[in-house]
Amino acid sequence: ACGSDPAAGGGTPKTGGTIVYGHVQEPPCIFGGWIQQAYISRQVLDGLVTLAEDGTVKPWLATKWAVSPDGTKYTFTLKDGVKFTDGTPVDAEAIAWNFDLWENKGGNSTAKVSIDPYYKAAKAVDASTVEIELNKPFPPFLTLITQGYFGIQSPTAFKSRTEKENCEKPIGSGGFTVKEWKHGEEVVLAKNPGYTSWPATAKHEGPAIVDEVRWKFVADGVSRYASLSTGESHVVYEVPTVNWKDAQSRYQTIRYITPGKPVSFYINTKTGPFTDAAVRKAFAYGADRKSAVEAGFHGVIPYEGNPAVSQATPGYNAEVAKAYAYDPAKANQLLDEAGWGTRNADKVRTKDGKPLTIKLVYGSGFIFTQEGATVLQVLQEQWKQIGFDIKLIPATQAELWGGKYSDPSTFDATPSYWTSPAPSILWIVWRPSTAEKPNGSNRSFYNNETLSTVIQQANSEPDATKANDLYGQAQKIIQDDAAGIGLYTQNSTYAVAQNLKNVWLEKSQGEPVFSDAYFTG
Amino acid sequence: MSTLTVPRAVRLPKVGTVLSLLVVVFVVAAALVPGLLVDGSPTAIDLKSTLEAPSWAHPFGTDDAGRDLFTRVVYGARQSLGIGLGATALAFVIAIGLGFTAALAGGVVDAAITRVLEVAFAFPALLLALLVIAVRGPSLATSIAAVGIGSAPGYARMIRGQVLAVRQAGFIEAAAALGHRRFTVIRRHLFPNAMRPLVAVATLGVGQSIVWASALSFLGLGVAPPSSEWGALLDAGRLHITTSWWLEILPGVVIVLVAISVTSLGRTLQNRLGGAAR
Amino acid sequence: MTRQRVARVRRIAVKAVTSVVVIVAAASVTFFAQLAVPGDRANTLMNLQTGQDKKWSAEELAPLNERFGFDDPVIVQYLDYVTGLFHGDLGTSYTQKRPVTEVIGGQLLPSLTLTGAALLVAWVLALGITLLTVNRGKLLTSLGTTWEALTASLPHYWVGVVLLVVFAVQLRVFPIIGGTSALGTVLPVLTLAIPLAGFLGQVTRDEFEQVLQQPFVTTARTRGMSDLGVRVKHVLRHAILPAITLSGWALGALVSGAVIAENIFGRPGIGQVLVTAVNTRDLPTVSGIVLVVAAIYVVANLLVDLAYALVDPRLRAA
Amino acid sequence: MTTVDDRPVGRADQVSGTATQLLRVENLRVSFGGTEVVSGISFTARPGQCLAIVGESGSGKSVTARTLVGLTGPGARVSADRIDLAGADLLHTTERAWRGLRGRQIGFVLQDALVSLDQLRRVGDEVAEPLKLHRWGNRAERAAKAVELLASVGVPEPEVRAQQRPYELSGGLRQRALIASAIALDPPLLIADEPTTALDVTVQAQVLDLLAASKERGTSIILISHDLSVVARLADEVAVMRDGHIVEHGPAAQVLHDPQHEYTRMLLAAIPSEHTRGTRLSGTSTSEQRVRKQVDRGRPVLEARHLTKVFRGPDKVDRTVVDDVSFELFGGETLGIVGESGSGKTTTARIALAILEATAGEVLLRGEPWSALSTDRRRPLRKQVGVVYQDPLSSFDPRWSVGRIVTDALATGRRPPSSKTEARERTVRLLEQVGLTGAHLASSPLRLSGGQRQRVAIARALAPEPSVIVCDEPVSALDVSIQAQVLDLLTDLQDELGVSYLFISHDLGVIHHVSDRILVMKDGRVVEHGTATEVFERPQHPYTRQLLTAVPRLGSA
Ligand SMILES: Nc1ncnc2c1ncn2[C@@H]1O[C@H](COP(=O)(O)OP(=O)(O)OP(=O)(O)O)[C@@H](O)[C@H]1O
Ligand SMILES: Nc1ncnc2c1ncn2[C@@H]1O[C@H](COP(=O)(O)OP(=O)(O)OP(=O)(O)O)[C@@H](O)[C@H]1O
Ligand SMILES: [Mg+2]
Ligand SMILES: [Mg+2]
Repeated sequence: ACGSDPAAGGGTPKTGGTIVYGHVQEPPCIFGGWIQQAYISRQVLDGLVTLAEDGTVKPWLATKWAVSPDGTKYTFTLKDGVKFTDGTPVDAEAIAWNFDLWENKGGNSTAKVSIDPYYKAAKAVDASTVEIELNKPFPPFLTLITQGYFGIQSPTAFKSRTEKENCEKPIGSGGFTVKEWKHGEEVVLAKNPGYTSWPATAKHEGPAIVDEVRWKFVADGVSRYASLSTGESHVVYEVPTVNWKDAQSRYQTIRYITPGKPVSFYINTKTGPFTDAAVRKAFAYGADRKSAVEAGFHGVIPYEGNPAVSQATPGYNAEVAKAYAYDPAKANQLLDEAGWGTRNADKVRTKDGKPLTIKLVYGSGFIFTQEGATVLQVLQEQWKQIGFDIKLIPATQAELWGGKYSDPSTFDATPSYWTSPAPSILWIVWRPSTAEKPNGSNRSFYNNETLSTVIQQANSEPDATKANDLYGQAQKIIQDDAAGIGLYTQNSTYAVAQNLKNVWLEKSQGEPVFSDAYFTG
Repeated sequence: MSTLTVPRAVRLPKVGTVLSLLVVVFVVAAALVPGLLVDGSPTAIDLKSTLEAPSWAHPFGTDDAGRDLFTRVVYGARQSLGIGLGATALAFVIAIGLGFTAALAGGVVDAAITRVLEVAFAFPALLLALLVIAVRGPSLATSIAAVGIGSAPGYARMIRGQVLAVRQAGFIEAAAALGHRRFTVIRRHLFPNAMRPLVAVATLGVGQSIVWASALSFLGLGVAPPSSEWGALLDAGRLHITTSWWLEILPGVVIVLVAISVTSLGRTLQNRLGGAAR
Repeated sequence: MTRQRVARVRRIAVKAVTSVVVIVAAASVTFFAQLAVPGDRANTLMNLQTGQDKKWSAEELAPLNERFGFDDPVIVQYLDYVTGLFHGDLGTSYTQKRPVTEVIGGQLLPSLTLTGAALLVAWVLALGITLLTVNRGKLLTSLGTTWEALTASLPHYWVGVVLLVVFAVQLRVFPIIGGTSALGTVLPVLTLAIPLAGFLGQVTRDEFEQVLQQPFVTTARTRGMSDLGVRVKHVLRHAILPAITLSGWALGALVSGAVIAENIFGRPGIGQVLVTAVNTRDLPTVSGIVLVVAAIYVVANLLVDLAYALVDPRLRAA
Repeated sequence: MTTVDDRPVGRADQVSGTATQLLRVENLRVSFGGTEVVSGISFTARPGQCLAIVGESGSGKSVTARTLVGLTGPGARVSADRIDLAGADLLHTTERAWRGLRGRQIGFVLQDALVSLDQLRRVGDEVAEPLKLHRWGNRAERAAKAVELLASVGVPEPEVRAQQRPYELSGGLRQRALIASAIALDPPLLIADEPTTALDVTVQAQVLDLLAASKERGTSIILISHDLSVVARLADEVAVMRDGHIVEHGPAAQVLHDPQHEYTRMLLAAIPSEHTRGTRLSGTSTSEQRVRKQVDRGRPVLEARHLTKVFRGPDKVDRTVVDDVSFELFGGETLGIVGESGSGKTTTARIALAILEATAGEVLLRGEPWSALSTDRRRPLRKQVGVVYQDPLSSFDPRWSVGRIVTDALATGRRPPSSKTEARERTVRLLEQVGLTGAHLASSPLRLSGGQRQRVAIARALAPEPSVIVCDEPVSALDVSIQAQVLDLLTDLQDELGVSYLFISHDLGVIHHVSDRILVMKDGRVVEHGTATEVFERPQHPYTRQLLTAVPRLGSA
């Protein structure tokens, strides 16, 4: 609110120039199923459709589309004359091939899980018409394919080139092409002069105004933010929250609250003390999560009480978010009632001689920044007051991703998030995990038939209001049972130099868009 | 009668030794009985007084959870010092085993151990630490193990050389000529004399280990929070350096101060023992 | 004479062979150490590809296991790896889909520049300060020893952060995101060089002080040589010997320090790649880097031997 | 002994008042941190003459010498009534002016010859350094001059040597190179501090000849030595120093043959030689005859048969260091082994001790196998063979006290003490036997003087009550007077206990003084073998004769 809106435009536009953008993490490949890859592949690859600010789906490579009455068939009509940067046409065959790649050839596992049980097949009807068939009605489908993971690549290039070339320089029809990747330093993106396929949400028509974007990787927050003040960069990502106020007064700032699952705790309902819902609830009541979040993030990142979806997600249930406001008395009472009335010498509650120890595993450094870690430490101290002994277990990327903490016996609570523009993320996360169809994403090990039915109904409900209502119910079930505990919203923050205008964020996942941006004189 | 005076050789100022001793005594006290030096808990949060600059109430200021940094530094001494001592001890246990075996066994065993040490040397210590942490996960024990194993090859090499040197000493031959058993000679003469100069080296090692362990914490691979191990404090303070300098600068100064003090004591010790040895 | 030459050639041959053994052994140890890391490589890769931290089903992981042969017996994987090594093939990065040689190749030069320059600067600083302050009156001497004690105890990362804030952010003398530019290399180099200079300085000073007491130094003075002449012409050469020996070791330590400097200054280099590769369990890359670092270490030590022999001809005979 | 007086006895002023004085030193005092180490000495040096300053270790000789070139050392306080060099005042000389004098006006040969050349530089460069510093000639001329200088001091193959580095040269060559460097600019004054101490007798003789030649050419030499016999060959004038004072000063012949001061007389008497055989060296009354115990010519206590030792060098070349050495040592006898450095003496001793295994040959102990036994079978016999080394300090564990060292040896002996008190009593008795007291029990050998240390070593060797003691250069590191005490102690103990000595030394005087029979070794072989009288009076082997002529003597007594 304080800073000016960088998307607002203004000033005297200049053509040309190079935007230096300071990003944090370097992905292994330009495209893929990691959000870091969505950020950069958005610059190079176009999607079929895009999401407008108001949450409606707007044309991009597809000019229009129709849904069959039973809701299982989507027919897209493609924009004419669009070419990939290798000169081949962006036709229906290409689109169908891309869907096949993601869903059946392991081309993008995140794209796959987003629409997995619903997707059936894609086929080209004619050169400019592609038809996508679903197994069941799934209204969120359109919204989901606005994600960066669904960037369309040239099949010709993909098939004819080496894996390395595809990894480093994917060929799309986007506003930029990958000119060079200096590993460990930056990716140089060059303007695609023949760009014709800007989305309906674009701020101008035509190819990118600047010549180049230097997408730099600057892991250190201090350096990244300071580089703006020295003019070494024009846009930086993830402004350290301590600097946010300063940024607002000196630069144009953008804060984006990511839709999908916020940063919330999965609570292990299968083993350990949290099998008792009362203990889970006491846990939720027992800490002033809101104040902790405000302190840790210096008031920049909003607290999110809803563990299931964040406030930026369609179908968000704001009522649910209000549950479990800080109430230590209530927490103590619940624990007393649950049989954890005694305390040992360290003031930790015990039951049958066993202390109330909670193993809280968190991804240190890559999911949880230093700021997030402070929040956890504040919470730990508060939980201590009501008799929880919280063991904070920082896990390295290698441990966490290698599956060291996937077994229920290894942790009691673990916080994480999952970006998604649609509430159907609930199905991904909370789908029951069964022996024949395990769900590794359900880290609460929470199998609730009612919840499962409600989400499935919601996913296939054609009426948006009714669907949201059902999603709202699902959130309430999760919250009521304290199968998850909310913490804060996943945010993307940007600071943009005053002389750079029209930098805007993709609504779906918050990627910066540079093809409309221009420098002012 | 006229005189001419040549300036005397300058020795390390004694004042430095005394100051170093003071710092070390303070830190050891902090590690053993932190409650004596500060009252209050290192994890006590106070969300109403976050990020306060140093003052009388908070000599080192407060962090973003309103915790008193000085209290945290004092309580962090136990872990930091623990890592320093633990890692050095571990390194020495490994090194003594390898070094003595190599030097006394000689021949193939010596060659094999020397090769192994060479391989270990070719390993960047940080990588070793990364691997250990990848296997064990970050924790106090892992930090000790990582730093300890990382510095062991250096000591092992030193001990091997030392044993070989002492083995040449006249008193070893003299003891053998008196008719003592080989094992008796090793136990009574070789071992203590070979280890003597290493006391100082070990002291230096403690200082280096503290710095090393804090580097691990700085990479987010150190001791689990809310421990206020000094490296962890630095890691936490890093983002604040332009806005709340004390969070980064003061723990850094403490680490440097302790490292210098321990090192300077080590060197003093080295001069003493070195002078006495020959 | 010829006999000595034969012995010498033999010694060099033995050294070369053992060096290769050391290098391959280092890579092998890394290989097995990584296999010992708990958790599943395919799972890691899958999570890396999706940014999730979940447990994937066997079915989902099958293609990756198939592709990289994670299911093969360990020994088969190892033999594949070693066979590759002898063909100059370090394998393909699991994550970057590029040959490891290329992954490392691109990052090696910046790292070598950084460590090499740091070593050089450290030497210049250490020698300069030693020459100027050893036994030069109370004030200068204690200034010198204090500087050395101080810098030798400085943690790399802290030096880096402080240098960055002071010289790049506040004074703006150097760029913050320097990349591999010459100007941008200054601060990372200083970050590594300053603590090392303190360390080398201490060693050199000790030796310098001792050599200054040597009879041959007095002899030089009795011939009418000036103090500076004695320092430069006689003492220095002796005094740098321990520092030369330490330089081989220091290079290893510098590689570790480089990880930190690269991290702070956002500089490309194998340090960064290494940390990422260990975290993502990109086994071929980690082993490859160890191989390269071990090779550098071996070469560096040969250079150290050479330098030592150059300065101290006593060793040439041996 | 008389208390030290500031005025030396003797008639220094009588010495050749005719020659002009080059250097004049009056009332020189030097102190370090309040301790005076040179206390008001005066002397002069004349062209073509040699002034020798003699005295025991620590008497201030080197400090005096260094002061003459303005390099007394850090922390020194120097004062004098006058120090003049050819009329120029050295007392108020600036550092810059000193640099002009050093090397050009005063040549200086440092005490520690073996380490006085920069090991890392070529010998030629070292020799030419004064030339360069005083801007003599150009590079090529200096190189040529360096070779010429090396040749002039008798270095063979000077061109080759100039290209080598000091560590490639033997001690004698190094000493000569050092002298060449000191005389490069032909300075009128040459100061040589112990120029022969570390050298073998033959080499020592050559170096002295060299200095004599220099003196002939008109150079004024100040020769510093602790060895009166060395000085005798060269000095025109001798000053005897003690505790920073010159106690006697006069013409060489007079000081050496008609010493006035008691201290000088004591020094002279302490020099072991053919004449001192069977007499005590130390003590007030000289030439006191000893009662000799009879040697038991029965079965040899120790017998070496055809010992050979081959070492394989790092270059994989075999070197025979001991070559077919045989000897017999009888009860109560002293067998001396003499030879130059590297001739294999120590190696022979170590084989005899069965610490080193011989390549061939055998050592028998009382006619029984000794060297051929397994380590375990030999261990119980070890108490019969003791050892005393040249450097006692390094043969003591630096952490151990004197008491512990001796007690430990007692425990390994024939009659291990049964109780702590007994151990203590016997230790004290042993210490008293070697001239120490119970007060030394707790002291560290580090704080003892050289002579005291060697006494502890002897006590340790005696503790197990051995029948043989191998003495490897037991007195080489000691001053003459201390050496005299230790030699007396050894012979006394032999008289008392009947112990046999295998006595190794490079010093012919010492060997002659102590030995009943003598082996002369050269390059690992025994070249001469006989009783002391035979070897010294009727040497058969040319090498022995060469050794004997090289020995410096005081001249006819
Ligand atoms: N730099 C110094 N600082 C302090 N004391 C010194 C120094 N140099 C010499 N001394 C002391 O001065 C005294 C005389 O020493 P000096 O070296 O002159 O003896 P010396 O007669 O040459 O003996 P030596 O025969 O052993 O060479 C000794 O007690 C010695 O410890
Ligand atoms: N352990 C060894 N390995 C190889 N060579 C050796 C060894 N010990 C002695 N030597 C060599 O054997 C030769 C004789 O040495 P030894 O010590 O017996 O001589 P020495 O007569 O005692 O001489 P010095 O008077 O200098 O003590 C020397 O050339 C020496 O270098
Ligand atoms: Mg002397
Ligand atoms: Mg010897």
